Amino acid sequence: MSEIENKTENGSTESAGECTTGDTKDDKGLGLGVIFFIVAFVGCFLSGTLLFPKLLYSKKEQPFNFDHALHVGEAGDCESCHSFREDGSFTGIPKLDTCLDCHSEEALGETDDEAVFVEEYVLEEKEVPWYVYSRQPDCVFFSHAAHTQTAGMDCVTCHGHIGESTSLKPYEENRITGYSRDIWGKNIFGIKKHSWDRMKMDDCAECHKKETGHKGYCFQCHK
Amino acid sequence: MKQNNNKAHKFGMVIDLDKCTGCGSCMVSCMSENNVPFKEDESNKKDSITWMRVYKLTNGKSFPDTEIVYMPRPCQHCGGKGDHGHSPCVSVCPAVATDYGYDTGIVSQIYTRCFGCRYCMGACPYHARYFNWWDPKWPEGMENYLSPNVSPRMRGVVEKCSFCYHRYQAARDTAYYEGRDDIEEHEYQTACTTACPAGAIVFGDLNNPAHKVHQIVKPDPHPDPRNKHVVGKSRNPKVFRLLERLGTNPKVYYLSEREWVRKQGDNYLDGEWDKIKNHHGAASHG
Amino acid sequence: MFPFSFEWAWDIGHMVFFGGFWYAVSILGAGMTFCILKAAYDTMNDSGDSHH
Amino acid sequence: MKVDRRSFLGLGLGAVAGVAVSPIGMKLTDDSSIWTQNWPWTPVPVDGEVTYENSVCSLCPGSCGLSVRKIDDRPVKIEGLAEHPVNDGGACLHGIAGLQYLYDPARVKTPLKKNGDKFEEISWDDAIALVAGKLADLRKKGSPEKLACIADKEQGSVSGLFQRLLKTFGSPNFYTMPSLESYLEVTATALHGEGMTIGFDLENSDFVLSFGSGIIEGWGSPVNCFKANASRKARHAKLYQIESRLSNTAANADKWIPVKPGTEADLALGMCAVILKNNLFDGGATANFIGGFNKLAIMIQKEYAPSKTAEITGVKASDIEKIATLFAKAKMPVAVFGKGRGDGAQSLKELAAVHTLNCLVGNINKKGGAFVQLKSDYLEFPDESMDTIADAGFAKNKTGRYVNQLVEKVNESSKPVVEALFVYNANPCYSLHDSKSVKQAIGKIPFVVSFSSFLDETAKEADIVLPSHTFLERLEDVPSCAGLAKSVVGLTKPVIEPVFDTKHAGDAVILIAKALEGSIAESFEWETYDECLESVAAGIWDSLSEDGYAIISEGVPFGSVAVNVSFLADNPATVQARGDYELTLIPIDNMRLINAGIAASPFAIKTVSDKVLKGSDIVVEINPLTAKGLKDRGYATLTTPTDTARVMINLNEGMMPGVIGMVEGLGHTFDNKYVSNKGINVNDLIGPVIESGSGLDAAFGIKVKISKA
Amino acid sequence: MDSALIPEGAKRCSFPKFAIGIAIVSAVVLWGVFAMFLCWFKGLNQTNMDDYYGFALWIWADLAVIAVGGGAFFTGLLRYIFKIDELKNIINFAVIIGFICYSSALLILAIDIGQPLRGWFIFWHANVHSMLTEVAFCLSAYFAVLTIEFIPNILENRQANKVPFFHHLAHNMHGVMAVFAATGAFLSFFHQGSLGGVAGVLYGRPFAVREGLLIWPWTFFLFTWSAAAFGPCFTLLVTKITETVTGKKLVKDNVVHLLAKISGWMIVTYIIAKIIDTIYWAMVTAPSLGFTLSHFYSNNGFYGYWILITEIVLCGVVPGAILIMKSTRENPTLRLVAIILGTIGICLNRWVMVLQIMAVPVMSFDTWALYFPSWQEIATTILPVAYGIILISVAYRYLPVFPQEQELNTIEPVSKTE
Repeated sequence: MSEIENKTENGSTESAGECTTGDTKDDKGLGLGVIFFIVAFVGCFLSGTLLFPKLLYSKKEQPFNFDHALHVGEAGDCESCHSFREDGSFTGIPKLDTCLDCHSEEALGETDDEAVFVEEYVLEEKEVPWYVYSRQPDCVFFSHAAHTQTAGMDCVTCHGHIGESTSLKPYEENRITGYSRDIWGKNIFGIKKHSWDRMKMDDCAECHKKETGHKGYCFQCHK
Repeated sequence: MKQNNNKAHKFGMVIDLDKCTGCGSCMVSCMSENNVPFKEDESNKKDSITWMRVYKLTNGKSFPDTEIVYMPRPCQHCGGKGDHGHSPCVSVCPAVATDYGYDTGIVSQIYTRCFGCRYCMGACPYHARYFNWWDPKWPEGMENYLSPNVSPRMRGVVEKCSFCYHRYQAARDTAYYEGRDDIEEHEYQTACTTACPAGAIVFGDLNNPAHKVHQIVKPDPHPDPRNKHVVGKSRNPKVFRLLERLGTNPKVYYLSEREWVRKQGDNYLDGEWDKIKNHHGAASHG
Repeated sequence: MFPFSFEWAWDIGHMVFFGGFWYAVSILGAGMTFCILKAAYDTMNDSGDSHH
Repeated sequence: MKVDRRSFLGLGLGAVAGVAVSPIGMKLTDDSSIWTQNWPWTPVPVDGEVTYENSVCSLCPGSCGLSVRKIDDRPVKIEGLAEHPVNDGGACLHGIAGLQYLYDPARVKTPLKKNGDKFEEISWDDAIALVAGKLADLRKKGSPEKLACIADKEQGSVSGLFQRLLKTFGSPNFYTMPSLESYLEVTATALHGEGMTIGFDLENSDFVLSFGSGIIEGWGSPVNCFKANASRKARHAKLYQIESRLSNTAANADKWIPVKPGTEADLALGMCAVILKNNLFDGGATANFIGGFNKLAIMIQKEYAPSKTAEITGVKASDIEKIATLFAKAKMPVAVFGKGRGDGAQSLKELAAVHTLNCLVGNINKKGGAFVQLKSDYLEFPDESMDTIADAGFAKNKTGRYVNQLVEKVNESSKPVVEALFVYNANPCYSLHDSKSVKQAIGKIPFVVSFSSFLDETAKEADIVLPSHTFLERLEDVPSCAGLAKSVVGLTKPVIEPVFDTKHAGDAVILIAKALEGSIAESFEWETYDECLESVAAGIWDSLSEDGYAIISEGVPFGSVAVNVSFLADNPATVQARGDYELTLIPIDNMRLINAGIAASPFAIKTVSDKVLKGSDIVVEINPLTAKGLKDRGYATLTTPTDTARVMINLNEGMMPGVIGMVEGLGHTFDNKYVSNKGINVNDLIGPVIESGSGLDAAFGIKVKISKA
Repeated sequence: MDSALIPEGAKRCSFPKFAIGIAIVSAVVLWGVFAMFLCWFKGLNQTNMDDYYGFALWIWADLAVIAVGGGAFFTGLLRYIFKIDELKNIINFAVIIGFICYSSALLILAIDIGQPLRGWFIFWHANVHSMLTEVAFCLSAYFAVLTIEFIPNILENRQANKVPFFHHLAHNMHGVMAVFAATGAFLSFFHQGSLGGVAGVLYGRPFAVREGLLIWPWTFFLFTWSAAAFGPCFTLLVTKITETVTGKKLVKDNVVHLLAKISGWMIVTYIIAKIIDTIYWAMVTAPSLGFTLSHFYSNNGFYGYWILITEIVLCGVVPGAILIMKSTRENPTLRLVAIILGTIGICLNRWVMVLQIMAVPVMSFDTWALYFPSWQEIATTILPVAYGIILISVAYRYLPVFPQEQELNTIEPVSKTE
């Protein structure tokens, strides 16, 4: 394109043509072009890979830290807090009431986090506004009963080793979609190593295909 | 899983048109169960979303011999030609946003997959599919009654009756939790069925002889000898399906004592009805 | 669209359809790649007057 | 090293290639589509624990049991309650759409006081003080009887509290809106004596002869009637429908007998004539007739011979004889009255004539027949304490017998006959005939207090609006006495904390009474309405609170009753439609609309056919023969002696020639774009016609002229 | 001003005159673009479509432009595969017309779908059993072919061609054009057909459904055949219009006659097939579903037998007959009448196969649905026409589109500009 401009500027098209051909043979020029190409390529690729996710996701701190490992130790297992209701539906993140089964207005431990919990939530009778890492969008229906009760899967398969963590990582929210970063997975290319690295539809389908021989019909997972 | 096997359910419905009063309970129950929006003017019925629509049929005679009957029309959950699961709408969807559940016989869909080409609407002769021409909007505060069991649909996608699939899911959740294999007939009933004050709608598994719907319909498992595409024709002479001759194989059956009503269920050439009207599934197989 | 996408199945429909599609796309791709590379080669080796 | 264009080209190409290979494109494409799947303006319902709460619907007198599904504290769905004695599972569309009333932003959110043309918000304390102050002034002036109250019904504890307030205040002027219950009582009173009422055993009857009753269009307790009707086939029972239009009930019936509008009474008497002439009546039953059975028999045979009746009614003489014979010979026949929903205008002549059929064939208090018994009163209010002002005021005569006469008196008199008016659960400015003159009357009353959840047509005319809870936010006894064979009281329960700053009307009355002090306050000793209900309904409270309902009476009542035929024996004149025009306009009842005070919900309006409502145009039904030059879906102007209206035409073969049908329940003027300003209110077009002798507004329709618009 | 870009030896109108013309048409484009953005931001409630008329004006426009754009693939097929060399004199223009038609179709599709940002789902989540999927894939692939076919012509621009790389690229692309053309013909065959299949597979719609061969209903083949038959008509028509507007003869008569003759024989064979198909459908298919022919052509205010007769006889048999007979074909007036009728005929056929299908009631108690497009629909449908005019004007002005132009318009030497 630039050549055209060049030629038009020069007025004499013939000479411009020669000039261009001359340039082509200028190895230095070409070399510089290649260097610029490589620099730009690497720069853009890296910013797309490293900077872009930083811009795409906003980081949000949980209301206060929660020590899963400690609670699992005290309560025994995941189901103690993340329980099923009688109708087979899953409670998900426990409500304040569930916490109050053990906790009271008197702190059980000595952490600052528990002090925050007691002061701001227990005494105020307010639910803790947790950010949920594994929150699926509204269009998804997921039956925990089918997976853990009937199929006998464990929590780790999808949720990873969160039960062994002592602190909560910041919640990263996709600025465009509002999804938690854990749905797409930490890896911006969408590459996963473990079954819990990603929670996209393809991940559900992969396991379904393997376990049931079929990926399932729309309504099986959508509502 | 490709073909209907014996273990698979085939959920269907039979609607007694002699009992139906046209009261509209089914429509409202459906709308409130499934988060169907409403707008200021809904009198243009061609852009008004009612998964369940009640048609008013007349016998076309003049006063005082006129008769009317109401025909509720949910999605027919067609099994498609030969009941192979290629429903008119499913086979045309370019993005697999709707598919046929071989385990339930329900035509299911993903609203968030749909990109709004509306081909399925063109394919459906029952007008059972509806497009969201507008953003769904609720007056301030009214979004508080929305049910979490069904996701509200966004503008630009097609939606339709799901046979209240979320109720099936909920029933199954309970069964899973209680360690049961399967659900009972009463555990899964659609919102229109339970709402009908006249008890005109019966819902259940057409494959299960213990279910009421099977007992009323007595579906013929063999293809109709007159039309190989038609499977599951009722052996009850008072029961018919809408546009059965097209081979769509709906899972919604209608029941009426009145001949003129049954005749309006399909299209017939002159004189054809008289030959065909008493021909039912049972006749061809003894 | 790809063997790793959700809807892909190794059935006759997919193989015929996408076989045809990818075949056409690869012909177009190969053709264009050839043309571009050849043009670049020709440009490099152009004496500068063969076409003028 | 020279940085030239080529370098820039390299830079550009490199950037493009770098971005292309990076995940940006793939991720943004995916995310942008996901964004469309989660548009922030599309609501996401919050999930939680599912619970069910039982309650009772009080939108209509049907009183169906409801099951309300909740997600945590949020009601999300209403369904019929299985095994409830009234509806056993099913529910009508209005009840199911109840949550749309609950959350409607068009509700009155706080007490309002009219200032000029506008309402301003005031606090509950101020509102109560204001009302009490005005009432105290009235008492001081010595005219407590000038306080009137219009409520929807007489039964129930809230209505009881209003009546108690009026009585202890010193006013006899308590009125109810016309309803099926009120007509049942009027009929029972005329034929069987004071304090009686009538029920129909539709569930068991094998021959239902309905004189225009919309059995499946909202008559009585709708869902109960639907069920009774649906079981007809299995019971081999017949339904014959006498009506000038092919209503849904007529369409569903075994036979539809078109009759000239307003001649149902004559037809009933014609059938009586056949029964008398052919000795088909029950001799034992006629022994209970008092007030001149012979006189009646002679009059009927003379005036209502089949040929003569045929001429009046348009029904063939042979048909009259055939149907009368079928009716008399049926095992368990019942003749049902109350045209449409039964709450529209009715003449006592018609009610009595139809019921006389029941009395003649001796199906009173028999299975499948008509049940005549004393009104059930399950509430026991303690004795009032009355001061002298109250005694004097309460002893005075009521201003009018029925609400329409009250309206008439107010309009006629130059002096204020009513100084203060309470309106509860009623919308006379919409529901009574000639709504313009009703509005005028209400406007003449200096102080009007409305206890309404919505700013309806009457509330708009009020000086003070004391917003009440919807039925989903309150505790209340709901008696079902709409012509059922059994009498059931249900308990409406609050399924949610009040959404707005509203109060239970019962609480509001108690607060007003307490503010009035003295003997009035003494008569309202309860702190809250809930406490009041528990004490006055103590007799059935256990059952109410445990089961959600209490069955007051069930099964066939015992004993025979006297039948006083003196009213009919005088052969009262049949009410004629007002006006001189050729055609007759009649109101149509449509199950999907509500013709009581409240408007139908947005969902219910949505289900209404485009042959009833198109855009903001109301569609009238007319037989093609009558329509002459008018085109289907074309426009026309209706002119009645009362008003004119622009309407759309629906040519309908199910309409009797000469009759035009217009649906009831449209034309509301609330501030709610989903349900208001759609069509017109048929009551604007019809003027009242008072039946001499009974004092009832019996305008079954009005004469009308139609021309192309 | 822009003379350096104008092909050497060609005479073009003055730049201001050209600019004014373009500006006028651009105003129309802007109107269409405004309507397009309305549809994108406010949604399809901007149209008069409804649940009965889910497919309407736009889908018709899509089918119509693709049908008339069929001239590109068919001429390409004849030129590159069947080696009919004369057609090289019109192939460039046929390609440009095809390019305009297909880009317009894609644009309209992007407006027509309810969720444009999810449009790529049709590729990513493809359902290979849907005719629409086949349409989408072949359409976009064939659009790529058209772009490839168009590129050399662009590179032949006087200035572009001076860039050695572009010059060589154009040269090389010409060299392998037969391969591209063959691929294009393959793709075109399938997508033209699958557009026909879109209607033919609708077994819930007795007006549309056709029996067929394997998975392909007869409409599949009829659509391909009709696009090949009538596409050249449209190419000739646009050529004629261009000649009229420019006041110059651009393509030699022998080329026009040849293409007209081919088109004529294609039309005749197509129309015979169409008549057989119609009779079989009317006598066998529809009655087997309980429908008589009159059901589809009565009881409504628009769709009468006239539309059937117009499509098949007036706009099918008549142009076919005119074009196969030498005397009438070589009569300029009659030929013009024939190509106009042919173009109308193919558009009418697509109209019937989209809108009438939606209009016909299927349930016995249903009613005819009639519809009139909103201004937004009309504006966005006119948009591609205006865009086409601009593209043709620009291409004609700056590219050597018509190889015979100079020969046919020997002109005095152009004075050197600037």
